Amino acid sequence: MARIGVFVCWCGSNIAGTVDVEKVREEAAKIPGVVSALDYKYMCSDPGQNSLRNIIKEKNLTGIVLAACSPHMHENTFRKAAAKEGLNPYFVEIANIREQVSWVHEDKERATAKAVDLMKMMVEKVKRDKPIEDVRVPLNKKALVIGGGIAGIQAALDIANGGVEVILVEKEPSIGGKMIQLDETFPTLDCSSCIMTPKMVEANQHPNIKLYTYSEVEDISGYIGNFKVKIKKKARSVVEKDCTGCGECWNACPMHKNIKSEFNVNLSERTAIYVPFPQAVPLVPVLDRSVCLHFKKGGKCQKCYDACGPKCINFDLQDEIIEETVGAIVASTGYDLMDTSMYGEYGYGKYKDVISGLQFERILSASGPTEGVIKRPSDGKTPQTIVFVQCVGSRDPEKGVPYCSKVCCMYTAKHAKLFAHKVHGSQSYVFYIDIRSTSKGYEEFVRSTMEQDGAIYLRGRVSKIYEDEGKLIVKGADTLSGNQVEIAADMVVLATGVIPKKGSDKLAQMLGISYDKYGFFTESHPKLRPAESSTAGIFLAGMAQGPRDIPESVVSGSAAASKILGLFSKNEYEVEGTIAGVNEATCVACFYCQRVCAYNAISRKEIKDRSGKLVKVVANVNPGLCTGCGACVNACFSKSIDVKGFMDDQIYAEIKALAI
Amino acid sequence: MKTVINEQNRRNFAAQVEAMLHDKLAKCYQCGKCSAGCPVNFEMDYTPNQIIKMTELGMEDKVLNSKTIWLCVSCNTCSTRCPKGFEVTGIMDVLREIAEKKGIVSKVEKEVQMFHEVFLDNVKSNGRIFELELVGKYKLKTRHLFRDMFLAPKMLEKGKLKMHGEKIADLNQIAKIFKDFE
Amino acid sequence: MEDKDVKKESQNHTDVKIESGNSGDPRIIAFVCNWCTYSGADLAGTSRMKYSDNVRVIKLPCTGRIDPLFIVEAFKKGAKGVLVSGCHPGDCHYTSGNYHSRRKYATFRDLLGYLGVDLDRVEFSWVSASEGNKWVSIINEFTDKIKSLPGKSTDIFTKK
Amino acid sequence: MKLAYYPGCSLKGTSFEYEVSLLKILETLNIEVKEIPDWNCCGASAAHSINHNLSVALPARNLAIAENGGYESVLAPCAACSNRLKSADYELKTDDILKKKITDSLEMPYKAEMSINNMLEFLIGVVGKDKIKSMVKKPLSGLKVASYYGCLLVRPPKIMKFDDPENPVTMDELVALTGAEPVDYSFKTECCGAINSLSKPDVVMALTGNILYDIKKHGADLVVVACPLCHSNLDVRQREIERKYDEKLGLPVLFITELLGLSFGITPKDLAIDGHMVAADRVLKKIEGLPNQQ
Repeated sequence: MARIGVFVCWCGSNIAGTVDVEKVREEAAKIPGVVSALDYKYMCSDPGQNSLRNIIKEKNLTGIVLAACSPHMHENTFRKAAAKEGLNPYFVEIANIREQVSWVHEDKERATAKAVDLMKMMVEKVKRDKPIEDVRVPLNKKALVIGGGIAGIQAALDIANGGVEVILVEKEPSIGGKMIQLDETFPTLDCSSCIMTPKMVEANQHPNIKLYTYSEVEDISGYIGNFKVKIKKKARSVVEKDCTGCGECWNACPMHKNIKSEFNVNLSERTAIYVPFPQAVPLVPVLDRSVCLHFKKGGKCQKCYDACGPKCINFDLQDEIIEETVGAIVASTGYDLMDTSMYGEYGYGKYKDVISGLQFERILSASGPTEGVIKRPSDGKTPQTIVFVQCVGSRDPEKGVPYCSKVCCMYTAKHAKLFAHKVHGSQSYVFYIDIRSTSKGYEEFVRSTMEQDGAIYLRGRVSKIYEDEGKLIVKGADTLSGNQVEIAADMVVLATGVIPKKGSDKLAQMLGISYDKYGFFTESHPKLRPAESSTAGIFLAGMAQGPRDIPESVVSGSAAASKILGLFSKNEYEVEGTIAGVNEATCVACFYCQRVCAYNAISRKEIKDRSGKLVKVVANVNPGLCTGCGACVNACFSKSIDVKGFMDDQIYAEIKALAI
Repeated sequence: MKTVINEQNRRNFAAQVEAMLHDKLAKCYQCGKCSAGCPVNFEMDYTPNQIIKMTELGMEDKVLNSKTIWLCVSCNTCSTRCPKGFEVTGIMDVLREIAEKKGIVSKVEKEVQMFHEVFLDNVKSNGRIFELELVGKYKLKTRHLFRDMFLAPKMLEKGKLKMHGEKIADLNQIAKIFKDFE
Repeated sequence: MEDKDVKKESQNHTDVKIESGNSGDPRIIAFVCNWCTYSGADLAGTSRMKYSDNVRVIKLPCTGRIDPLFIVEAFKKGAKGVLVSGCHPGDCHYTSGNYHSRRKYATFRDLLGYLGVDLDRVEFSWVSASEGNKWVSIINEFTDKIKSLPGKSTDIFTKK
Repeated sequence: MKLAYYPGCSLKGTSFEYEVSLLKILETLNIEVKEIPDWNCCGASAAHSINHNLSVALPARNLAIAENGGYESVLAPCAACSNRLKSADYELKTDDILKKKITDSLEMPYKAEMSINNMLEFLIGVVGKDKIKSMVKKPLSGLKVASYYGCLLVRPPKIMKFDDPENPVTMDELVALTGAEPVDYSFKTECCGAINSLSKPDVVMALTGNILYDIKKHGADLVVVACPLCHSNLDVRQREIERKYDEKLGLPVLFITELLGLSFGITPKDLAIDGHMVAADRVLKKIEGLPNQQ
């Protein structure tokens, strides 16, 4: 038999001024099951809480209702007070008679009637409360970082420096991501590889970081604290521990023509066994089996093997699957650049001297295909006039994407600046729609490109680029002067838009995190939880979330790391107990609940008898993933799933309490 | 170059154009790609993107009396390349139609306007185009009697200009179409 | 000035004579989500905005939790109007719960109609945690609307 | 499949060569097309320029006659006509109110289920490359040919749904079938000025000049087109352009049907090539064994 106590708070005159609190108390006392009713000036004060605790003890209450302020104010206060007397804290219900009664109504009689109604509803609800225990999930204090660009490296280093083990997985043969491909970086013009290489080396040598390059995450299951991860380590054909990175193998490789270097964005060639760039980390080559003569011609060629001193080349190595258990994950898979050959009017792919911004980075880079001397791809001549075209693919819902890629305004200004520095007497023209230069030092940087370095900015888009007598004729508009403009250029650089890394949608599905229509991972809350994904224990960093520049990527890497260190500062992860639960006796295993669950929190559970024979299959709620939203409850045809704290019978009882 | 915006007129004009265009003027973000690629932009008094903005601002007189709307050859380069999928070519059609309905005779590009009118008259009376009659009427109307005249003898010789036009049988139906839709 | 207007308006609501069997003082039940609309209603309170006192709020974690049968039950127990309110599309605390309820609601409307419920008595809206004023106007407008409808309780299930 | 043929006014007048050569090659290919009975002018650019509804209603009459006559496919060799027929068909499919008005006025139903083809679509899609290739008797080897597409065949892409609007290749593929060498150049889809030929001759000459000189620069012997308007501007105005820019062009402009006809072994005379303003004899001499030079 329920023994309910009702406590009506005056909140000074805040409630008592508009609601007849004594009348509420009197009405409460009449309800069957209510063994104690009391009104008090300030229930949240120490004396108020003490009297509450005393009555719980004296009357041996099984549940309490506070007719007081919003549960968002003091629900926790009263739950804690109740817990101190050994009452399950979820046996506390609040009737909100301040924010939703006394402060919004004026007629005392009618306000009192409403307050009585709300109190009655809560009494009926609390009578049906079931004890709820918060769920504690043990934490495996090890983190997985997916993607070894600047954001992932930063996250890995910060976590590792916090004393936690990290596994860093990178798809490419070397870590470094896009940043290591860049030349100098805006707005300070510090050389990218000079600031990036030490970080890469540090990540490689850190005792708390285990690095898997040329590897991909194949499968992930589990939940916060306990993710099971399968990593596929692709066969390098080189025994890493023995390799010295001396370079004899790639120097000996006969395949040095017609294989385009990915790192130099097709502007140079590489061998079949290769390191993507000289500062690669780890400095261990990869044998590209799709082009290697040994694999294509039945094992005849083994020049690299012959040249290798430590004999660490092994053609028989196979892909390896590595299994790890981690407590938290950072998804920092980065971005790709759009393929702009769909712009037939710009002739990318048709004209050799129409190149992408990233290709221009490689041309500018001292370690690039032209060793930092600006030469155009067609004939190796130094261009005197370059036209830069911004927003190619970005801000173009028809052919590209509607969003702004954020970094192009700045890197184009940098390109124009570096071009002016490297080729004296040269001229650059920049076609732009709007200049977006909003971080520290950015606007000054763009202005100085115009004012000091003489770049001419034209406000408008380019409509067509074609070749005429060795020049690229760029037909654009300057909407400020209202003119159509034609410029004869030696080279054209397209600022190509940013898109999510290919396959990031598949990874998101594997991780059970949400992503937007473009494929960028979405934050748990865009303002207040920017580092968290929609799934507990999985954090986000870098361009995988959307266009951002290097400082922002570094900040986001650190943010994800600090979230993980915070999580790991405890031994267990506590989940509020108001989550879904399945009645296994009535569940018919239709799994409609699974379909509506946005959190992948529902799995199949097999019930077996003692002999191990399968008795039935039922839905099972994973407490690490469930958030208690209740969508599954409505999806269930057999009424076998319910959310604790908001059970069907409680809600019906609330409605019934209002019966007229 | 000052324009005082009258909110009511602005709204009326923009709404009329949008309704005929089945597109929203606000879609245009003035990147200028239409103007950059327009083959006849060099002859225009306002660039296509300016026409769009001026329409949005309700600058009806300027737009309807512009050379631009008559110089547009409907080549669709602008609409094809527009990153926003805005009906740039379409808005020129709409503005011409409004000008025509309002009886505005283009001061600067009346030849183009007259050509369209003579062309449709020709269709109306024959059901098909009789080129010699079309050219003749157009030339009488514009008084450009001798322009292109040196082409005619050779065209006649080659058989390109027929001396007799064909009329279609069911001219009543053509008349009905013009009655219903003109 | 504004306060006075509000006062006048709220008096208008309460001055209506209650006749027997009439919905002059109708009970309205609002099913709201905890994160957006409940907080929005709280905000109306902390901002001391005044609105019709006919509404009784039932708090749920998410509109995705709302079983269409709750609405039927509310009518059976004498409610003259039912309001469902949650987060704006795209804002759901639980990612997509409000989409589920919206989709469900679309099909459920037909069922309600079939049962004979006057569909004017069911309203679906979005009120965010920052929209105290929107909560107030929705409640006032909905109450006015319900009051304007023919009052007999049997009219709710028109076909019965 | 019953194939309807919509010649349009130009093919009966200034561009009669197009119709002559077209009917000749269809005869050789053994393909039968039927002229739409009592067809009317599609309204060309004039109608859509000043009266939208008329620009849909005029083509609609032809389409409705064809559809109600049991045809499944319409060949409109004139690029302007095919553009207007396709645009009208698109409007009728998407604007129910206008459709009702028009079908009421015409007193004919229209289901909008026919396929409407320009000349190139017809040749590639309906006739087929293999059949064309099998008819090539006199490969035009040694001849360099620039294909000029202009605006109306490919734009607007959402309605024309034909080839790549920036880099179309269909006509070049047909050129390659004849054994001639397709010439790539930059202005394949630039506008020639089209309808403003009479009203703005200076503008048209500037635009057409750009195209012709670019073609010349890329080493073409002749130009092929699939549009009477393009043909008029490129052929009829060529002498004037040469005079205006004081630079010789001498580029014969042939219809694609004429080029195909030549490769089928049909004489230039039967293809009405002598109807063009810029004489093609000199260029055609390059082709070995071409029968009956004049």
